[in-house]
Amino acid sequence: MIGNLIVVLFDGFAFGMLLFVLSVGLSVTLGLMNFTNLAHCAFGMLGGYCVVVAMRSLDMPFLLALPLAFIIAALVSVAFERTIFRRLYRAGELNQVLLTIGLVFVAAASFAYFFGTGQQPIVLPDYLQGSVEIGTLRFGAYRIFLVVMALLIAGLLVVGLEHTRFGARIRAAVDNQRVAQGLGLDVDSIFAVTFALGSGLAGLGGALAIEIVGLDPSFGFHYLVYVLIVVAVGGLGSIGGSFVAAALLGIFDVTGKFFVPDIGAFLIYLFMVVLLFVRPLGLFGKR
Amino acid sequence: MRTERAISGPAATWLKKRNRISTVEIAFWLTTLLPFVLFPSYLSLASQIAIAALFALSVDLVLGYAGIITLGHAMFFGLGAYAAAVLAKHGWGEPLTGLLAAALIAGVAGFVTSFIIVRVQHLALIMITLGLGLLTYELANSFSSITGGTDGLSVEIWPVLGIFDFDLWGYTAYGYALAALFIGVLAARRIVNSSFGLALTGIRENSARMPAIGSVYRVHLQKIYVISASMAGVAGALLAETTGTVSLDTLSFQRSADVVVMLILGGTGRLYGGIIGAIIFLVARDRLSDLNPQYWYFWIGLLLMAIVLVMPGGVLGGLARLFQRNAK
Amino acid sequence: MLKKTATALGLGFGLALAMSSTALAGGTVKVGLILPLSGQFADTGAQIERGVKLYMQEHGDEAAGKKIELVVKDTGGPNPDVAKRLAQELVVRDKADIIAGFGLTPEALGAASVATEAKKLMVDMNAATSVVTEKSPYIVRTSMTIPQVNYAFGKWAAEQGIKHAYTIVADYGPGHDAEKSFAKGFEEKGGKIVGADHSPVANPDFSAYVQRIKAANPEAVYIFIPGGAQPAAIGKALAEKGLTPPDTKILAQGELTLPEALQSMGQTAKGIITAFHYTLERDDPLNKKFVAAYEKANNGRAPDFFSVGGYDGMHLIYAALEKTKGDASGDALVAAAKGMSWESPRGPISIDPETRDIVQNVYIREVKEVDGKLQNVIIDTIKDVKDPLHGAK
Amino acid sequence: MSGETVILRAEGIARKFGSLEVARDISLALPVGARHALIGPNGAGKTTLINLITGSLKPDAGRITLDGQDVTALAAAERVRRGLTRTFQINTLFPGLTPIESVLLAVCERKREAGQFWRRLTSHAEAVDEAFAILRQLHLEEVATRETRHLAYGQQRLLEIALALATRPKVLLLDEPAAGVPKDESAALFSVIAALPADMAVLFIEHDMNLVFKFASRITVLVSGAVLVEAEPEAIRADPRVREVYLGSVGDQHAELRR
Repeated sequence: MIGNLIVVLFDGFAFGMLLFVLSVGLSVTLGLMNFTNLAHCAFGMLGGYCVVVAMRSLDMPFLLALPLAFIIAALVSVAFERTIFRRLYRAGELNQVLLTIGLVFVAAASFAYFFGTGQQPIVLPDYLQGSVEIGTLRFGAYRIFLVVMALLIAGLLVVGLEHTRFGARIRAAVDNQRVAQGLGLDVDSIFAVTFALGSGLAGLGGALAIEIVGLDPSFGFHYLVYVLIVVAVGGLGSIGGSFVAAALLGIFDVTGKFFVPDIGAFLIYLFMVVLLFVRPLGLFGKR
Repeated sequence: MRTERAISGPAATWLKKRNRISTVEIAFWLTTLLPFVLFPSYLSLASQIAIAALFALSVDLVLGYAGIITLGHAMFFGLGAYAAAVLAKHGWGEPLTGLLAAALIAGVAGFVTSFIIVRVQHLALIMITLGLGLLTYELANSFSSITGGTDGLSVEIWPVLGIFDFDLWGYTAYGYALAALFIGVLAARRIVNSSFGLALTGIRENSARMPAIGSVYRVHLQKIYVISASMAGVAGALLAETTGTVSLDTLSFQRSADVVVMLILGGTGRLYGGIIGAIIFLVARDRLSDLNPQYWYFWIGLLLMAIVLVMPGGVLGGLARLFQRNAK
Repeated sequence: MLKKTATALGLGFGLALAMSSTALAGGTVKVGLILPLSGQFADTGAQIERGVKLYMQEHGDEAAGKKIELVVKDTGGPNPDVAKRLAQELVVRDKADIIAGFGLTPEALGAASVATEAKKLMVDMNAATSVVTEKSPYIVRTSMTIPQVNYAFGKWAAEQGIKHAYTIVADYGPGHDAEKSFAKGFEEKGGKIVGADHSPVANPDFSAYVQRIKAANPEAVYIFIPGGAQPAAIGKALAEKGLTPPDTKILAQGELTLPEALQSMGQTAKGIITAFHYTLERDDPLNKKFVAAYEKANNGRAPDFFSVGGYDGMHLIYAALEKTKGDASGDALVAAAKGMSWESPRGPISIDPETRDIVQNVYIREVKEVDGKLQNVIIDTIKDVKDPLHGAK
Repeated sequence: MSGETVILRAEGIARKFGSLEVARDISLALPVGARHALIGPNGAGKTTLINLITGSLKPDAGRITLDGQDVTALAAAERVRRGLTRTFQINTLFPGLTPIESVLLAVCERKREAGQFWRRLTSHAEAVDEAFAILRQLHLEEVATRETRHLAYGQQRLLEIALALATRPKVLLLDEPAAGVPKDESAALFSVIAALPADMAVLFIEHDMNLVFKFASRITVLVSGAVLVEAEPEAIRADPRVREVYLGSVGDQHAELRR
């Protein structure tokens, strides 16, 4: 029984880590830049398709295709940010919602057109398949990989945003644009870079998600709800918050389904509603 | 009894003018009759547009007027739809009482959830409405003995007023839905032009000031939330009755999101925004999906993006600004 | 009063329109196709449409001297209200003579009343809940029903000596049907269900459910999940926990081992046993020809059971029209369709004259490696299976 | 002071933000018809005190009574309904509403008619008349139908007071009513305040000492969250401790006293 519990906790944590990578970028853009980007998962989908193309058509190894997903999602998002999104930074959340939902539609139709509506499976390298046995317990190799990746990303983000000059600039720029501009910071490009970082992470998340949840053109809409839940529960703009929220949600979801499978579908929503009612700003939200 | 005393003065005149029915409005309602004679083969589409418009209007009351952003209003739409359909399943297919039952059930659900809704704001509010909507969806799926689960229910609905049978062309469906929408707009119009409507606008404009003028405004918010929930329930029941079917989809996140999109598209806080949005969205969708059944949503997406960039504030907001500029 | 007059006027006007145009459309037969072509179930709709189009491409657009014209409509998903509206519009606006398609049960249920009222043949090319054909006397099904496959499969599994099985199904109508009918067949032949779980329809991660199964350590696991992302997801979760054949027998309806799922599951899929009415790799000249033509027409995309449902649905329409000599009225076509039998890429099939439902073989397949590629290899065939639920009340 | 009826009494009000004491054992009593000024250097806790009295903030200790009734536990809106109303230092108005709408709303709230969604707005004839009268009283009738966001700043300050008056306060707390208003206009603004009904108790925060000495009949000086002294204007003017606070410490606070 203890063995089951350990495995279930680990599985939940790993699933949570996937949610973390998918959503942390949105927490940054929504929390720090105040831009409601419902197309976040569309960039995740873009990352996923990048990996599919890279592995199938270019025969790239999986590990090399991952950074590619990050880079392409980041580049494409910057193109959108520079041309369209930036016009709406002050236009209110409703306009942002409409614009980005429009983009989700466009993205879904485009991917359906070019790649068809079917699932896009990828074949992982052998060392990421199967499981690792520790004593009598089996841990999925890919899940271990997910956890390592997520920890790495979380660490880099915390160090990068909180302990480097660039991080300080980002925080200054989003705290008070006018003051930052007065201090000679190029707020425009800082926003662009922040946005690219957020979407790039989404792209990476989309790529990592293929193995667990699959990839088709409805991805951009389908996983939006999960991502929003993580961001809201974690608290806007908080990397640590997203991490803890994603981990908790994953663990809560998986252990809940293990012990009380009959209400499996309700758990994640119940958790969110109750938590947000008690803590409207989320676990680590400040405003 | 105190009779209505006439008020006078320029401000009073202005107040009276403020909610006078305009010729544009009358013209609009006359136009809604055109499908009966000009486009009879589009009547079933027209009836579903009228239903979506009523639903969008109900969302406008909370989102546009009271500033409650919701991504879970399909909860009430669906509850209304199931109320009417379950009633019909158990042998009572009378449509008007079906609407009443729907308004009641959705209203009660609105009342219960309103205690949560008025205590949170911003992202937490959006996510809680969304969460409650999804929970309702899952509940309906679990109680498949009542709801029919994913298969949904198909039911027999009696003729409206005992005379008008729901026909293949959709004459009755459209007439019925349009009448309901008209009554809905009249009711909403009265509500937003009342002192209560003023209070809602006050909450949206600056909720921090409300307590300082002695307003226990959460009660106002609860009240409008219940009214809106009932209206959404009626819209759902209309859909169930005019089609004789109901499915889990009436409760889905997709439907909640679509209605908000329609409303923003038309313009929030303007009473007719939801109607215009529903017309544009559904007609565009129908035409585009006819031309291109597989990829029509590409064009819908472009349309949404274009409207935001050209007319932030929705179609009606854009038009209003255009008229203001011309008037100056 | 005004409304009443207007309605009456309009009604008369409309009827006149309808009559005149039926008379006009003498040379063509319009087939309205109602499918989920966008949203989460877009792939279902797309595959059915490809099957339909392939049939028309192979057999020309004429049947019984009439030109067959296709009108395609998108429901966006399981929306009975939209499906009903589209069916109405197809009948009154596009003057369709036949309505067809229906990727999902709610769509078929929504449109059923229109078929009855307008007296049009309605061909169900996929929706697989038993009850669909009972909703209108004009409905004929060319796909399958879930009880049809799984009741037979349950019996077969018990006959093979499997004693204990744990079932896990998606928590929705088709899943419940599958669970019930498999259990019924299995228990009738002496098997015992040791555990039954329902996973949410849109379940992204199966590890919790699979861990439950592992804890129960059953002899066999029976799975029903919708196609799409889930087959691969549950397959991989099973493999991760070491629940693989031959130690644990994995039984499922055919979706679990669709080609995409096999590809991403890899070697761990070997030995999974599934039951289905269509097998892509079935060694049969007609099927080989169908698959080759389909892949050629669709950029290498292989056909699946959706495609063959559309393909056979179209065959039914063509053949029924030939039989009625071009009379496209619903009554004539339904009469012609009853009892019809033909050779389909999936094998011999027929339409039960009493229930208007399909009668077909259920194939039991095992995943094996053939020429370095994982395939569903047929290991047994249960012939001429009817839906066990019709008339079972 | 004895013999006058006290309408508002605050006793021993205290509040901490973390380790910072923003209110320390503050007691205050306003008789009916008072014109009471609350002064003190920036950061003395003047606005905080108003927040504490009106219920925007909850005190850690202390008691507030209005007309003899304990209102300490009541919510802000409930206190307003009993006649304890405030204005804001930073305009807290309804930018998209016109003055007539804003004031009418406040009147309707007072008359408990704001929840009547079935009545046409113009059918609240008494309320409309009253709202218009208040606007006239504050010289806002000309702009009554112009959106608030388009009003001149001084007019917006007046609207702050108009909204408060619509609640028919027994006690009115004005948080720097003339904040940001040019000097010549602020005198006019204060003449409006001076013309408020004689039975209304008014407490106001103001930095311009000329205005304070001109309009206040009593003054409380607040320093670092505590009452330094409370007295008649003449006594305050002469009080060395007050001079110490304003003149002694930092140079620019000298300017404040003179401004």
